[in-house]
Amino acid sequence: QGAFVHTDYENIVKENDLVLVYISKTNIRPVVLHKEGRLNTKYGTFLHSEIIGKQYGSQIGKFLNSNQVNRGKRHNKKNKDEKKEGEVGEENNDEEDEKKFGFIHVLKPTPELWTLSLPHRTQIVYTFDSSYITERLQITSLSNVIEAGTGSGSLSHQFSRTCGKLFTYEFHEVRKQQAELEFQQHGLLYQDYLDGKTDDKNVANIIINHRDVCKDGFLIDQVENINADCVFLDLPAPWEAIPNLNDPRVMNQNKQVRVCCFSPCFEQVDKTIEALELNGWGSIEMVEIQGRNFEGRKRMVKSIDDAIKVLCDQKERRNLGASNYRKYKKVRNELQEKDGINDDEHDLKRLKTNSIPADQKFNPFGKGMRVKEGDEKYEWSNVCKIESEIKSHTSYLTFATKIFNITRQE
Amino acid sequence: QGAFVHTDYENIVKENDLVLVYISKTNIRPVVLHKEGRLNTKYGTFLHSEIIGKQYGSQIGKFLNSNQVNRGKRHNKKNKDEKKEGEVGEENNDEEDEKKFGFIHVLKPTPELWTLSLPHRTQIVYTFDSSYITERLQITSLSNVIEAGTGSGSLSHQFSRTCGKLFTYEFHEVRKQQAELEFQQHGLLYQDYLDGKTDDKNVANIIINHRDVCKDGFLIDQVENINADCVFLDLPAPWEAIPNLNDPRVMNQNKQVRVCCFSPCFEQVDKTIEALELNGWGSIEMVEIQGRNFEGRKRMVKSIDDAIKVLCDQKERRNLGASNYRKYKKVRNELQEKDGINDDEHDLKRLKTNSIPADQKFNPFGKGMRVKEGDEKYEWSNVCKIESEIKSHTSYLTFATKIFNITRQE
Amino acid sequence: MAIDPITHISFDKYIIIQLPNELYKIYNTFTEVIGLGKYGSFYSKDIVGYPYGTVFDIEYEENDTEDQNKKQKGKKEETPGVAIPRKDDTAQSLEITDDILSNNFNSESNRLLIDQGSSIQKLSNEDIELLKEQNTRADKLISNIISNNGNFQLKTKQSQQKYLIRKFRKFSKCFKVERCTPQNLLKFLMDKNDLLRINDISLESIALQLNLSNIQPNGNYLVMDETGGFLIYSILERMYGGKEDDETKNGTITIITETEHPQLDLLKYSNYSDEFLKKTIKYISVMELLKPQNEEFVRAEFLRINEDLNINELLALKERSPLQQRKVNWFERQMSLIKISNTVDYYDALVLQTDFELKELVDRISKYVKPGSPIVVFCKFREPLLDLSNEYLMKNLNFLNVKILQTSCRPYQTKRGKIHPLMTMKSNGGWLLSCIKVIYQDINSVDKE
Amino acid sequence: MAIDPITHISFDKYIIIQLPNELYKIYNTFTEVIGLGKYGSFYSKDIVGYPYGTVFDIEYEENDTEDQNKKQKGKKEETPGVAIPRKDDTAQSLEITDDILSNNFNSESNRLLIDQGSSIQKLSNEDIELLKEQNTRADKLISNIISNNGNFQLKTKQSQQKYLIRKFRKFSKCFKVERCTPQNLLKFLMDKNDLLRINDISLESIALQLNLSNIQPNGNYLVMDETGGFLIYSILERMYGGKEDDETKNGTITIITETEHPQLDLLKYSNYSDEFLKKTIKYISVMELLKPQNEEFVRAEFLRINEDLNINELLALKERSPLQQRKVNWFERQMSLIKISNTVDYYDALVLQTDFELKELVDRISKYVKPGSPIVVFCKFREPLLDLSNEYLMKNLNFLNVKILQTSCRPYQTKRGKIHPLMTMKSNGGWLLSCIKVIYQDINSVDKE
Repeated sequence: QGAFVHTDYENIVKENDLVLVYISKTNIRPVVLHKEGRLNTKYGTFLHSEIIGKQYGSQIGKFLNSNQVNRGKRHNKKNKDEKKEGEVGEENNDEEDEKKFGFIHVLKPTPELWTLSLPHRTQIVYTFDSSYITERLQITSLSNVIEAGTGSGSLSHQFSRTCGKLFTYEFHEVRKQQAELEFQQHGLLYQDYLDGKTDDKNVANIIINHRDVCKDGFLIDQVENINADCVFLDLPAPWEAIPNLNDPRVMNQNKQVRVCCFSPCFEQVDKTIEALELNGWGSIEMVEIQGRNFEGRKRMVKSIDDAIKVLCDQKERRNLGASNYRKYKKVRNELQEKDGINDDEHDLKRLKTNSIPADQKFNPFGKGMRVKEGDEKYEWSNVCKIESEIKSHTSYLTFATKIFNITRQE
Repeated sequence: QGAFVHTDYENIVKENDLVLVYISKTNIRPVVLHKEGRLNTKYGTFLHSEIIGKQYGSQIGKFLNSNQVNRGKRHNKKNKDEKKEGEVGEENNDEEDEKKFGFIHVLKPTPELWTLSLPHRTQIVYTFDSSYITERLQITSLSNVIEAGTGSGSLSHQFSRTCGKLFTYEFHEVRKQQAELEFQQHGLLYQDYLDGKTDDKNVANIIINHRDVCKDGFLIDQVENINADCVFLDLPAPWEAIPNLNDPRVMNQNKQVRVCCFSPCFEQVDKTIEALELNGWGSIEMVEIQGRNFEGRKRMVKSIDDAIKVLCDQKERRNLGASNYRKYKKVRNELQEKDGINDDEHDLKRLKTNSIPADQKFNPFGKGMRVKEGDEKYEWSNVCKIESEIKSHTSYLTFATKIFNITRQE
Repeated sequence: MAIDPITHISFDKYIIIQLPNELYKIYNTFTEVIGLGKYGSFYSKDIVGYPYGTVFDIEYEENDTEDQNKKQKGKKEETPGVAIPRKDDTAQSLEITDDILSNNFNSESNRLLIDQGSSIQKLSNEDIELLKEQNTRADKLISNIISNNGNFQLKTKQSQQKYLIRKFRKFSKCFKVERCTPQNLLKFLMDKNDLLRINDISLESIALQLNLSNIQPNGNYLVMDETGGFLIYSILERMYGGKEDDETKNGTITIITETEHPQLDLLKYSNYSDEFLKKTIKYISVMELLKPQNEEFVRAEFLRINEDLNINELLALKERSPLQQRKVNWFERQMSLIKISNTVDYYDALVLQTDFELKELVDRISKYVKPGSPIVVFCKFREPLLDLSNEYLMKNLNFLNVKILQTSCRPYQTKRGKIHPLMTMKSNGGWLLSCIKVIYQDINSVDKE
Repeated sequence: MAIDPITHISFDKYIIIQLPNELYKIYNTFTEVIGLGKYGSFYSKDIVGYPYGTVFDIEYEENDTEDQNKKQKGKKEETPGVAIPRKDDTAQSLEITDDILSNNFNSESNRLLIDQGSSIQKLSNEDIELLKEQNTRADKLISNIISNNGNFQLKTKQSQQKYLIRKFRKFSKCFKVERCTPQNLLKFLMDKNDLLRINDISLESIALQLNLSNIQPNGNYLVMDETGGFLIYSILERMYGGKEDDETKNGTITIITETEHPQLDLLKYSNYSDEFLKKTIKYISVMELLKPQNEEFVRAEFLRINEDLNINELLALKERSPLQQRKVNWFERQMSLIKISNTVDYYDALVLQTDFELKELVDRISKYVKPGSPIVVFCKFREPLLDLSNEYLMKNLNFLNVKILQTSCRPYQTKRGKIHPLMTMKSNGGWLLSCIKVIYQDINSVDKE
């Protein structure tokens, strides 16, 4: 089992490491590497042994046979966003004979990449929100954090990286077990530190419990006093859990502590504020985070003069057409008097269409052709494109602070 | 009195026309032109007679004496955003002798420019919201529109331009009178059409009333049946006015009609939805409009190599400095033996600072100098700058539709 | 009372039908029978005469056993049902209402919920189809679904509702008829995932473009439209609102086209008559506008093509043969194009939606705009507008008040008790640049005081 | 119990004080008396030892008639009051509470309101000052204002509240003490209208930059900081949280500076000791990094400057004179700079906030980043990031997953009954670009299957 969070000098992928295999922007896959393992991707099958021993960040490439390329191509049509990644030499797609080069990258897991790799198990707290929550709750390596519920564990990973201890609660038993297993695989469970399986308590700092905190509060067997500085409540009814924070063994009593409630609906916010006020919390502020992803793209530069030229060209050809037609008729008559029509069919057809062939037309914008973005035959400008589906709302974030008991230190 | 809305072929400014004088982006002033009138601006005094007879859209410029320029300059420092407009030859500011050129533009009023020219009398519905409201209520030149309250009249102008008739209500008597006067000056009052003062009922289409529509409903003396298609409620408690729409003489009964309620607070939206549901409105949808203004700016392109050169330059000068210092000492000693120190003071100082004068330093980014944006001595790239104060919220817009009475036409 | 085609469903018009799954689709009342696929079918004539916005339920005659039989042979589409308007419901809402749901709800936690999938639903799909045919209204249908789903009470309120809405959309047979307005057309294109066709423009962006362009019933507008006619239709709607015969309104739209023949497919959904469109809309290609011919040249070309014809004689004729008329038309069109290409300082606004390089374009065509009037450019991307602003407009004293704008509408799930902004949105709706064309005064022509 | 300087107000620290007008200001407890201008003054020692976040009221001794006299001579600042902590209020809120307001409200329409201006307020400003001096707590003060304002009952609820809040801010004498965290420092700069100094970065943007950079207590980060130290402080806070002596945490920050001496003024507010900063933060100028000297050159230069000294002998000395030590320091610093400039593939993230041309910059310094690690660039504008993306990163196979991001926090007025987003906001908070440095595999080195 590889540690999830690691900043050691060595940057080599080892057996049993958990790595994230980057296949494309929307396809990042967590894999634990074994000598005999195989990884199937749309770019073909990669052996784990091809990955082990490489540096993290390495590209691992291979030439695919045409069959595999075809699969890749079909896939590309569905997912246009992915077309630039993972496949080089796309412009040669038509020549099926040549071997194509496909590749993956092997990456160290980070909480943010891990979040991207998750199938959307439950509502995930995304990095735009989670980074703000971390900053706004002023979570540092000294903070003891309470999180309820654990959910997909995505946010737990982010908290765990930054905080002292993380106490996370999940009322859904299956989800709790799933998350616990993951934390263990990622070397993040505090229990493993206690058991001596790992020696870095900065990393192994998660204590997870199966618990309905609304009914049963936050106290747990493992520690007498949680001494939490920060609380994050991602619950359907946070107002039911807020009074349970008043137990003096839950929150640090003699310092300013912070809470954040995460609720999608407005009415939940209203009830949350009510509960916070009733329970003596202050500086209550609700905010929304609006995050947007963009990517750089190319846009064809179309000159109006070229458009005029196209029209002039068409007009000329039309005028030409009228006289050509007479010529065509004459040629046809002559040919029909002979036998051998076939040889000249091409010429005939050309005359018949009353126009020059498409590839000889003045076509400055590649109309009717498949033009690859950035094709050097055309002029392009840089544009910034927003993601096609925008996450316009995740949840409202309600923050508050409290000092349970003001006493003076000397 | 000039008509506010005009699309006639002639484009000449006439006496008694209401014009908008564009002084800067944030200073647009409505003026009715009189032969003897004078207009004072920071660029000096313009005579109305200088404006009358010009084409709309004309720049009217004049050379200012230095005194006026100084005023202008002082003003510019306060309002940096305005610096590019209204004054040419800014780079020559230091030479006080030369006459400076200042100018204004004379524009035809449009509802949008009118909105920008308003001192913020009450909460103004801005163009981002108002354009969406117009589109979403599907207001066309056939629509009869109800607006309550009139407020600054900004939105009334926009509705009036587009709709058939506009029935607008204001419960604050002074505000009503103010708005009525403006509508009259702008040629928009329906009464003036009835009185034969104007013959274009597409333009003169506003009927304004002093009324608390929550208490007293929408019926008015002037017409028997309002026959409204669209309703816009900008009231503190729209839910009190919504039941009053049920009077069959208010809304068009046998077609789909639309309402929009404009409320800043969330709780108002909630009550509004409740009232709409109770009163049989459907397709209820609340939205927010987020509008942003940007302007094109220039950003200096700073090359990392230039920064390295600056540091190398400094280092060299420091190394040079050490030997220079010895030279300096020697020169000083020599000079002290003579009498005439003054003549060479400049040279001395130069040596004393251990460096070459500032203007001879390698200074690729104009450090410590006042660099004008876009100065040709430097390299610049284009950037898009958001307005410095963003209107992040105006109000929530709650839309709904209703058909009061479904009967079949044959 | 005659049918008012602007407010009421009439014959031979494009209409938009909103289905229970909330998708918008376009149909034409010219069609005798309108088929909504799994949502049923009905006769056009049944809906004609009712106001736009009416919701209809499709009901099948109870004694139509033949229909039952046919259905079992998989041919049910052949026998349309009867479209019954919901006359007593002023809200005319296709959404599932809280009344229907509230009786069946409890808000127990979903702790115990183990999703057993569709196996738990005792009512089979076939049963539901049967209920449907037996003239069961949607609300009854849903009650049935609820009481037959053993797992239903175990779900949270939210998942119950999601479940019901899903089922409702699948099985109910009702629809709402809307007028084919630009606003509804946009919804239709959005549902069709076809926003690329209109350059990804959003309702709020086109609304802002129309307002900034100061569109009025009597204005004359110069337009480039790369939205297949959507922009033109939106302008027309503000000017005329669907009414063709109001003599007090006589504005026009002049369209500059990239191709020889304008590509304005979407304009057909506007339901305006060809005659009206011909009168109101003028077309001119970029070539005809910017590389205009002069009259002599046209006369020469006329002579070249029609070697033996004198155009002046043709024009003087009181009666012309169809061929002669065609030739006269050709000549007159050329003349009108020349006239347009010479009309400087004429238009009340320049309204652009184009993917041409903008600096060059605006430089060439802004001369046609009346001084003091707006120029409003839409672009899907911001960068071309920034380029236009910084590299052309701001360097040129003929343009004032250059602004780049973005507007974005954020719709909410508007159900009391669970109000929140929609979780996802498509596209960003684009960007606008606006400025005013002005007349630059030569500094040397001004007296120094 | 000793004072924990991270959680509690201690001596000789920068602190942030929030005033009743909600503005944040920075003070230092080293000062004996802290003067808040019109909001009063107090002794630092009175607040030391209380937890950060505590609200204090300034009270003046009732029998201090001398103070009254002085006040009338306009010298009241000279006699500080006593800062009393609000011990029983867990909320520690400076805002005006609904309890105070609710008794005095009616929601009559404002129809009859004719604003008679300040003449209607029976209590004069002098009266209010007097009440203030007479040890009247803010809530009492406000009740007095209400009952003495004849027009108050005529106002709408909203204008009543606005009025009260205005008065409250003007006359109350209380303040809240906050730790000088990066978050509060940002609020302070915002209130000072000094965001330009930190490149207009918003809390949400710096938060996102920190997360994307995967900051951890033991990481080593390569940073360019044009925010005067704000970025560095934010990174330090995540890594160390103010604690200097945790041996399990030993990450470092290496700063590339534009000038010879780093400009990190804001770092002083972090309250970290110089010793700790020296240990944790390394500085290197762009020249030293990208135009490095080699060891021979440094030795040669050492010889040139100190003609008669042998550095090897100096280094071998067990005890050195201060001058000798300075010379050794200089030499060792040059050696460490050379070392840094040679450390490729080393740093766990490249974190950039700079206004240098980015393509060139990233091209030159990305070699120092460990493969597989993030590069995260902040910029006030989007265009330079787009340029970096399209004209460098996407053309280079050493960078993966190039994204341009924007995040924006929208705060609400969070008063139940009148909740809405704040009406105006300042600045847009900037843009981020993130990507991952990877190792490109030469296509020719791969076997064809």
